[in-house]
Amino acid sequence: MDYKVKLDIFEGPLDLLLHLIKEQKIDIYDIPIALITGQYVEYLEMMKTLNLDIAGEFLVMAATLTHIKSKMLLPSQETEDEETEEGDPREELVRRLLEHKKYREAALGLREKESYQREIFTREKGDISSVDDEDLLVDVTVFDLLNAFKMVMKDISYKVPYEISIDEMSVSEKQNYIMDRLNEFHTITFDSLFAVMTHRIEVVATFLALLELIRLRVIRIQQLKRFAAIRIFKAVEDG
Amino acid sequence: MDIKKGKAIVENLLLITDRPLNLDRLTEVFREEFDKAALKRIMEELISDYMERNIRVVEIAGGYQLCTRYEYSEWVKRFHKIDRGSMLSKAALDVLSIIAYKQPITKAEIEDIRGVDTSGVLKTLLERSLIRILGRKKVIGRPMMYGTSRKFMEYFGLKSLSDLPTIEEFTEEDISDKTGDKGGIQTSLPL
Amino acid sequence: MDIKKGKAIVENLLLITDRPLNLDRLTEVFREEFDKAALKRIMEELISDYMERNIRVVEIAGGYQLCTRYEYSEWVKRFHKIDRGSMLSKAALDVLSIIAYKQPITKAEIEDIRGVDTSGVLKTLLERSLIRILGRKKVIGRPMMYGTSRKFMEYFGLKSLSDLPTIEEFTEEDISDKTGDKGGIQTSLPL
Repeated sequence: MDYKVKLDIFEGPLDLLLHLIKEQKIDIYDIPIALITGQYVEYLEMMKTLNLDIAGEFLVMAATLTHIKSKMLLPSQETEDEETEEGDPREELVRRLLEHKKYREAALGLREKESYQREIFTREKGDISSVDDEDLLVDVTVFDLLNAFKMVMKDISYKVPYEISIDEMSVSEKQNYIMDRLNEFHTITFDSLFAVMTHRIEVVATFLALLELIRLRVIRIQQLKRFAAIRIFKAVEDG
Repeated sequence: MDIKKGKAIVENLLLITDRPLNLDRLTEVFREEFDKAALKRIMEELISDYMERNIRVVEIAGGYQLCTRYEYSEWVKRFHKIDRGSMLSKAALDVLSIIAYKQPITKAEIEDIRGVDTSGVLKTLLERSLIRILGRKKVIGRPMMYGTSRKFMEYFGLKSLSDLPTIEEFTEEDISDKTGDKGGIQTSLPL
Repeated sequence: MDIKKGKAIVENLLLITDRPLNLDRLTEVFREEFDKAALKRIMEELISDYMERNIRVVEIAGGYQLCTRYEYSEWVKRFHKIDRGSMLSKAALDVLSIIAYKQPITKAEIEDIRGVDTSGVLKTLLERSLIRILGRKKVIGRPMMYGTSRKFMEYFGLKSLSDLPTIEEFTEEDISDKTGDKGGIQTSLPL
């Protein structure tokens, strides 16, 4: 199970905090920490009520806010010296908020460019299938493949590992599995190959099977279009 | 060869290529005829010649390309029933902008700024070839460092990375002129 | 819509398609604006407008298409040659990845892995300086051993060879802690 807050508006705790600060027209350099903490926790409660998974980062931030609040409540040091040493407990949070806000705004700038650029078109790429096989330009390199695999492994790290040996889940068995699916569907995406898998050994075996099939030139790996998913095809179409 | 003929040839080359045509490649083609500086002038003239035309020449992703005019986009879409796929998610844009301005940058550094896990987003961005792996950082664990790709520039219509929208920088003094005790706030506090 | 705007839109459509654009298709797009006869007139005007330009609009295969001018064909061919050469073929990539991961390696060993002759590809890779000869192997026939070059690293944006994502690395970090069964998977890596 992917463990992530699926709220469209708040991508993370910093986003939520920035939202609260903006909504309350609060000076980011002088955050009333008790107020903000209260509202932040309220939001988390709301998420719980809505039965949303609350990602760990939100809870960490709640703890951070509570901690800052308690530090602020401590009787302040009287001498100038000690205050300098102690600093404002909010400082690090403010730094992170500003940093986050900066890239937030940059992202908005990119969004504008994206919207404009989507209305601009250039010449089509020639139909790849009509290109002579020797000249075939593949977009997918072995490096792309390894990167894609690494991402699959990262995803799967959330899942409960089973104690299974490589013998049971042999590479050749996975080769047969891939070929079976290709016989059925003509083409499959790289991701879909791993989507149903729950343990690492199985993923590794499948990836090795994939590499083996590429080596044997039984399958080919391509992107048909820019931005398209990595796709697996049989090297030679039958019938 | 005179500039006029050079321009004419470049127009023909722009027509047949489907990727931005860069000056280095042009310099290779025109070896004996024009050097890089001359070709840059030719490209600039061509861009300005095309101002009056119904299609455009643009500088993008370190190269030049013929493209449609914004005002006709409705018709182009109608003609082609083009589906550009969905726009990038908010999360993807956030991560992209951090990478764009801070490259090379590791996943941990990105997450430090965003405050959330970014594995899924990085995967999507790699799949769409908007970012690429630049190498490994020489720190413990040797994490991958990410940067933007040429496709990133094409996607956003940027000439080069310096074409990125400028962002407002803040200084440490803005936050506080006191040297703070950073120990007060940590990310691993128990609830 | 006036003829002028119609022509401008058609120019944009001609630009993005690489196949001949036929009148029926255009009639569909311009449904409410122009009928087939009007569009035919537009196309004829466009062809004559382009007479003065450096590229052409031609009627071909029952449709219309932008194309290069005959007198520049030498330059187009020259460009194509350079352009083609700038991308690696699938075969070249295969061989390159084998060399990257297994260097130093002989031609016979590469062919053993790929199952096909690689003379042509090796020649191309050497010409493009992506690989280099590391020496000769001390076996019968003393065959050349190949390895990747500095240009290889530039081409793929690698800082050093240790930046290559390796399969060993995936297997180690991803399964060692869970199963302790490293050797079982690493035995016969196809790369």
